[in-house]
Amino acid sequence: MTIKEQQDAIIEDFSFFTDWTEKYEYIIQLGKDLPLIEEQYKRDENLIKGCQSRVWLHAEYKDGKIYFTADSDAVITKGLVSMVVRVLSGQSPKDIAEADLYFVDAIGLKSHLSPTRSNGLLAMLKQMKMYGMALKSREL
Amino acid sequence: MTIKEQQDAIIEDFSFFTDWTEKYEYIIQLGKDLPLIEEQYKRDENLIKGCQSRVWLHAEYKDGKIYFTADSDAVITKGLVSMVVRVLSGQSPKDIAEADLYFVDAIGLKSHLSPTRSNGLLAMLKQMKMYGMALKSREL
Amino acid sequence: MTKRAVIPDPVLDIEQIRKDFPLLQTPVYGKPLVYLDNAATTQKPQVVLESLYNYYTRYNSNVHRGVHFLSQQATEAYEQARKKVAGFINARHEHEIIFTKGTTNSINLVASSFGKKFLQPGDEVLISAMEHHSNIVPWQMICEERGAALKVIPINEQGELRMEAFDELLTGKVKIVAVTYISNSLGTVNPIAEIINKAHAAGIPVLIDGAQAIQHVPIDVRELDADFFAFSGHKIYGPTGVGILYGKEEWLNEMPPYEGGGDMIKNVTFAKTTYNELPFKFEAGTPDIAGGIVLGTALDYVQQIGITAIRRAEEELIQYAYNRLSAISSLRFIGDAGHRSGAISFLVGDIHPFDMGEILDKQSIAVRTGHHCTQPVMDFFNIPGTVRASFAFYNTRSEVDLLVEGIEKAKRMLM
Amino acid sequence: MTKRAVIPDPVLDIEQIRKDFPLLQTPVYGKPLVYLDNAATTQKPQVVLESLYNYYTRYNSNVHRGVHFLSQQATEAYEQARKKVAGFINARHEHEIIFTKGTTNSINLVASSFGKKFLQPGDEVLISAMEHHSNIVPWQMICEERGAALKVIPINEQGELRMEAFDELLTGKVKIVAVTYISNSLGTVNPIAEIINKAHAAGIPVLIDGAQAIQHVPIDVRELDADFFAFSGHKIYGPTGVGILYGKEEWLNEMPPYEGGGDMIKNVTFAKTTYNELPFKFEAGTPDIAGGIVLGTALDYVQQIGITAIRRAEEELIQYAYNRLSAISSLRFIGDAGHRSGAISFLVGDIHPFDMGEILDKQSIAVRTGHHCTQPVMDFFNIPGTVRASFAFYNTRSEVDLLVEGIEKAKRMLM
Ligand SMILES: Cc1ncc(COP(=O)(O)O)c(C=O)c1O
Ligand SMILES: Cc1ncc(COP(=O)(O)O)c(C=O)c1O
Repeated sequence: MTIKEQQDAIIEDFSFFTDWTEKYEYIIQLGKDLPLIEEQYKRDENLIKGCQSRVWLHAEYKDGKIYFTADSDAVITKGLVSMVVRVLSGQSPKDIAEADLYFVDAIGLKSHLSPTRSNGLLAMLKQMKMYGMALKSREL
Repeated sequence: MTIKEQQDAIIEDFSFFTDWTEKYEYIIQLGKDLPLIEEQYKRDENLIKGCQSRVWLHAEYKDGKIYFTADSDAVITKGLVSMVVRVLSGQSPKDIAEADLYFVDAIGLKSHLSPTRSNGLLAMLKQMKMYGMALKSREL
Repeated sequence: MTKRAVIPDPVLDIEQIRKDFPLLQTPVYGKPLVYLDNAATTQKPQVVLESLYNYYTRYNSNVHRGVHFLSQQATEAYEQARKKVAGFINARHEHEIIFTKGTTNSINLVASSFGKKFLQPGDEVLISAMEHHSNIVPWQMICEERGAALKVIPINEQGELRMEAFDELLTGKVKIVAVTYISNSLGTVNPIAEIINKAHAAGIPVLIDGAQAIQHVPIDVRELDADFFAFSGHKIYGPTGVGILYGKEEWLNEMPPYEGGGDMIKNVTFAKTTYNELPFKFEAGTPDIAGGIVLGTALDYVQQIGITAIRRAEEELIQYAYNRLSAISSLRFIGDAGHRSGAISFLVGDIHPFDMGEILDKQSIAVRTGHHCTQPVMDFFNIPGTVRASFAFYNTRSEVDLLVEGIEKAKRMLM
Repeated sequence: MTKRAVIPDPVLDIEQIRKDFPLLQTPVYGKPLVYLDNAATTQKPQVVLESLYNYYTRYNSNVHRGVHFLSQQATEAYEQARKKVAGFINARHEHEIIFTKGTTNSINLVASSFGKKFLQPGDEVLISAMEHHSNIVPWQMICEERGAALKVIPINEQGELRMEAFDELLTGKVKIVAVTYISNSLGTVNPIAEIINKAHAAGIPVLIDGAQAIQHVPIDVRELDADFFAFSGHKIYGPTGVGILYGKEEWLNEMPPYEGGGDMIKNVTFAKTTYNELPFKFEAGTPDIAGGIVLGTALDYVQQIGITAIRRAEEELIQYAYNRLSAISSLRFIGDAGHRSGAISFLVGDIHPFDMGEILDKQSIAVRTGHHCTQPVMDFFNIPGTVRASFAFYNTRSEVDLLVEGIEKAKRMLM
């Protein structure tokens, strides 16, 4: 699936929720579900420190695609992180670098991308795009 | 005349003016009238520097009374200065130290006594009272 | 919880008082707002907004030295506000009241100006482990500049100052002590009278960070004998952008000016500039005229309600909140001082405070989460942050009940 | 008087515009106010007051890091205002916009912070003889602290910078040039593009004091290539207590922080504190949230009217005032530059400016008298002060006529 298709699928999923409780329960579930990153990658150089919650991000480049794993100490952030990973992981550096992540806004969690909230999600996204940019230029 | 009588006389004088122009013309006339201080006393140590206009004050102590002469480079201030001198000069140190100068307010020129306008009049008054205080204590 | 005897005061009619605050009537997510973030900033009563409007529509003008009518009016109102502040904290002189931008600016002024004059290599500045960053970083900066050392009074597990350690730290090397009256993250009320007495016995001046005290307890700087006292207007129902530094005349006269510019000078030539008298020496540039005047209105409002009545209402409310929160299983308090005021910090199970804050927000309950600008406190307790509910006299018991319900719901969702 | 070609702009309907400003409708001494003290501070349009009210009644909350709804709203509005300021002066990056307390605070920030990093004994700071005290005293203070010397570009009898002297003074010792765009006491418009170009050719950064420029002429900091640009909100129809420092990222990143406290840090421990990124590194403590947001509204208002239309209206009005004042016998201008803006300073015969100001005030005409915080200018002309009429686009020709009549009346009374 393309980045756009992944996002539209998420937005579609969220359209079934009738109130905020259901929506958050779903995100929290996503956050609780799986260990998103191997313990060995949860080290300081992969840490993106927000003011409120922390995010770890690990990237691997294989066969022209970037694969992300990530984690957060706050469960709602982790739920969001898992969706971002779902959207961007396995895509090409170019597509990642140019991606427009509209789904966060569309599902009503835009505030997590506020630059001054600094919960780590925005910083993680920036970091992912940096990987995309760096690897894209290496490909040329 | 006592300080109170002098002030009441000034207030009485001003009660005849029907508009601000007449009142100010009178003050300006007072300010223009006489050289209020001998040239030799218009020196730096007698200078009370306000932010807007300057005032010179000279005091002499004779037979238990203080005699003031003063001047200003702004003519309205000078008019006021001449009234203050009229009120306080020739009075006893004690009376000067304890004087309540209500006439400035009563004739509608209170703003000249605003501490932050610093046109020198207030500083001059303080200085006069200081003389009063100092000489009063010397008398005891 | 508090050990202070409760003095009988008129009981406040909170429902009536709430009507004074337009924002408290504003719904959030379609439900009534429960505003429990008062330690961050307070809401403003209608009279404060009217005073602001009044200033700008009737006598807005630059102050000091203006000859014209509006300027005289503005100046008089501004200086009148200074008088009100002096009265509110019982300062000896009006010119001991310096208008600043806020507590942070006030403390920076003292750190820089006092530090440049009095701190030498080898000297020490003594603060505490529960200080707000605003009472840490300015001292770190000036200590580094002057080659002085920063020493820290430690806290115990209840979040109280370890006073026996204070006694030991109070050596002849200490040039100034800077402590908060009330902790913004723990709610602890510090024994500042004792601290000031002991410091003075050693000839050392004390700065009190009053940011979380001025709105909750009566302040008498003369009785306390504080050398410096700092607070922010926006935390006592006044506007943002204005604050106060009280300083004893003796110290302020000794200290060099902080910023240079209009109003703070007597005479400027390129060869030599002489500085103005207090308070103007420390007020460079056009001040926040509206802010100063309107802070005066806010203090009038507080005085009219009565600060002791406010204290009593808040103490009762906090006691109620404390009792109700205690009953929530797996909730633990961060900071559990014998004497507290204003704020209650807590954590629930291993729920991240950020998650708790978000779920409370969705229920229209505004609390703050995170380190509350007191990272060393978080490091001490080894936690990422806390959830903090902070109270004003306009909060009610039913709001506390909503908070408790909100936490229970968050627990169900997050645990 | 101005040599600049007049670009055709939409003509402003001043009578309509005046209705936007409540204070202009307020009588003084029972007569319509003639407000000609705009260089000291400007009056505020209704939209600005509404924006202020709106903030305090709908989303007042502390900014940054807050999880709850109000805090998000306040933060967004505050950062949106920063974006507006960046757009208004065409800054490259939003984070090059630092919210300060005003021009004075902005200049002190640069003097202290730049000075601590870049000034060494023997270095020089170059200012001009027509600077406001706010662009003199901060440099005197830091020069004294760092052992540097303050050099001064002289002015001529017209009140213009002597550019040939500037060329000579611009030696390798100079570490920074700080000049005003427009003189507040003389009305002179300085050739700042030329100054910046020449300084840059020598590798020297330039700070522009824009306090009297921002409200009168279009500002493009990128085109000017200014390194620092400072202005005050209250002089551009915004609230008191807020101002702006624009600084190039390259410089701001190099400079140490100015004040310490909340928001300006990344991480605080007692051992080591790391500072936040731009712009927060320079914004310690709770900012003037309302002030910042409402300054944004003021800039919106100016942009909607159009700064070039404003310039044109003001230039025409000042030309008219200049012509009419010229016709008054024994009136002499203080400062008679070929290119002027905003203010006209004058003296009449040997009438003390303070007397003139008072008699004008009684006629409901607000002008400013005195040294206008530029004592060295007064010393240069050997005068105790001037009478200054300063204009905004809401002033009218009939107000100029009233000024002229008022001066004639004062002459009759005082001469
Ligand atoms: C040229 C100039 N610079 C600086 C200032 C200082 O501005 P503020 O008092 O708003 O800090 C002023 C205002 O009086 C000014 O006219
Ligand atoms: C104890 C304490 N000190 C200082 C401050 C800083 O106040 P401001 O941000 O208003 O400068 C605060 C407010 O957050 C505080 O709670």
